[in-house]
Amino acid sequence: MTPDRSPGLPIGSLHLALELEIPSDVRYIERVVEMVTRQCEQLAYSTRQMSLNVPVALTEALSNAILRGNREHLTKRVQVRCDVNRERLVLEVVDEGNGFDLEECLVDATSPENVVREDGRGLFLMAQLMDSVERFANHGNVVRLTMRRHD
Amino acid sequence: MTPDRSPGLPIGSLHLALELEIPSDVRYIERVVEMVTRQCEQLAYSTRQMSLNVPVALTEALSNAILRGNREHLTKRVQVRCDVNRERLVLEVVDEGNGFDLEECLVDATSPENVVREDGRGLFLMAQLMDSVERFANHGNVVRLTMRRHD
Amino acid sequence: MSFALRKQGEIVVVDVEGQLIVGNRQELKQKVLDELERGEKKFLIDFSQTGYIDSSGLGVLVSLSKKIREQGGELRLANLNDDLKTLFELTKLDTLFQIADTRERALESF
Amino acid sequence: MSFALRKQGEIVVVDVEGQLIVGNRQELKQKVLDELERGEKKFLIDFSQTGYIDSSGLGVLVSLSKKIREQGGELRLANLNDDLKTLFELTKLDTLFQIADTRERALESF
Ligand SMILES: Nc1ncnc2c1ncn2[C@@H]1O[C@H](COP(=O)(O)OP(=O)(O)O)[C@@H](O)[C@H]1O
Ligand SMILES: Nc1ncnc2c1ncn2[C@@H]1O[C@H](COP(=O)(O)OP(=O)(O)O)[C@@H](O)[C@H]1O
Repeated sequence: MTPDRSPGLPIGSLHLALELEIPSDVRYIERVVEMVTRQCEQLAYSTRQMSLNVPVALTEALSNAILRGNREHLTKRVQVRCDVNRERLVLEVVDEGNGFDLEECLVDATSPENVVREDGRGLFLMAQLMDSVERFANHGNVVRLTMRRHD
Repeated sequence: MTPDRSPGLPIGSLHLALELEIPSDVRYIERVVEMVTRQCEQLAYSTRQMSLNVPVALTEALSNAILRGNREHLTKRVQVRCDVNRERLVLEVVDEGNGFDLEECLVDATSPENVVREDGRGLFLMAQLMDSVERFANHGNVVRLTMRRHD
Repeated sequence: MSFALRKQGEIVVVDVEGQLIVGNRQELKQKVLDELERGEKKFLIDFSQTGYIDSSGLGVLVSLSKKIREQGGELRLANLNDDLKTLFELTKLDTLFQIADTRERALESF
Repeated sequence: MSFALRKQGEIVVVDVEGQLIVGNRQELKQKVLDELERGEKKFLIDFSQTGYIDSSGLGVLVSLSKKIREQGGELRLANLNDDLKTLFELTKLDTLFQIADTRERALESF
């Protein structure tokens, strides 16, 4: 396959979107992460973003939705939306719970009292690994993660 | 990876969308086809649909858009949209040309006088390989191909 | 995608690797026509390594078959997988070409 | 993803293959606690074959390190790739754990 015969796609204009609904079972998380990173690979996001930022932040959002939002009620569903272009990735995770106060729940996991705790690092990691974390209600409790593409 | 630990995704609810713009150059076709079939693979469409129906019909639509619609003017672009779920795949190929009369241009390529011709099989193949072929104007000349999923 | 030509006895065997589509069909056409001009008469195109073929790829095969016949030559096709067979059937091109299941059968059929 | 445990001298070496996340961290925890109960004291967790770790995976490591220390034992981590190093740095867990670059160094450090 010589390069002049099949040039790389002009992915500057590429836009991918994904929607998926899963039962409230943490065993689905890994597969969802695989599918989302596969989408981002098409847009040549950096290896670091594909192997650290996206998997970890998305895993946190999904496990909070399943465990905190839906409390593992198997009849409750978690919706996942991914919208990615060459500039940025937007992930939305929607659960059927009552929501939460993001400001309040987001703690500094590196403080001396928190660093020895077993839990409480989920929102902190999302905030560290993404460019923005938002929470709002819209047909459910939505956590929106946005990440700009790094070269 | 034991199945009970990471169950397959419930792709019944999966919905993927793709948008892309390419210059009017036939060398991009193969890569576009690869990207679109990769999307459909996520939804476990049949091998036959992934290796025959989609690649051939999409290649026809793209080459018509590039050669007939845009007449290979490199400043003119071809837009590709793919929208796929577990039930059906919808492909839209948009060129900047003046459009054409689908009824008129679609000929029976198997008639004795046509079977020996070198050209004129593009629309015929699209019609044979897809469940529907539509043409309409909407910010350009749109050819829309729809294919239902076969098991 | 690429086209590998080699002589087997007095037969020119062409392997189509990858797709045969609008973007590369001209290359296949030119390679075969060059051999025809050089005086070759027997051609076998083997599709065992081919992905998909579009209408312009089919068109090139029709065109080559005519040109080869005009020079008193012969063209055989071999190793169409199920998808490609379907494509030839849909277009009734299976009635136009001599198609063998295997390369060996095709070589013997000249 | 799976956890392979084996004894190397008097050290229990655990290989974390794949992800260490909410869906499987309990399995790692149980396997290590079983060994601890059996009287093992020295533990090395090797991440050379690990993908990503989430906050609950990190939580299990914190929990295990406490439990091992309570029994007078020691825990070492080894072979964090760059992504995992970053994860430990972001959470300052690199200050909580004894982390070696290689399995050999970790084994020597007990
Ligand atoms: N989707 C959610 N629904 C309800 N509460 C949530 C959700 N996500 C996070 N929270 C709240 O925020 C807190 C902190 O979350 P996090 O930082 O992920 O740590 P952890 O889940 O380990 O407690 C949770 O304990 C919970 O109270
Ligand atoms: N995107 C398009 N824009 C303008 N005309 C088109 C387009 N697609 C198809 N056509 C018209 O339909 C005709 C038949 O197309 P097709 O069946 O693909 O065969 P071929 O392209 O080999 O002529 C073309 O010759 C052209 O006149």
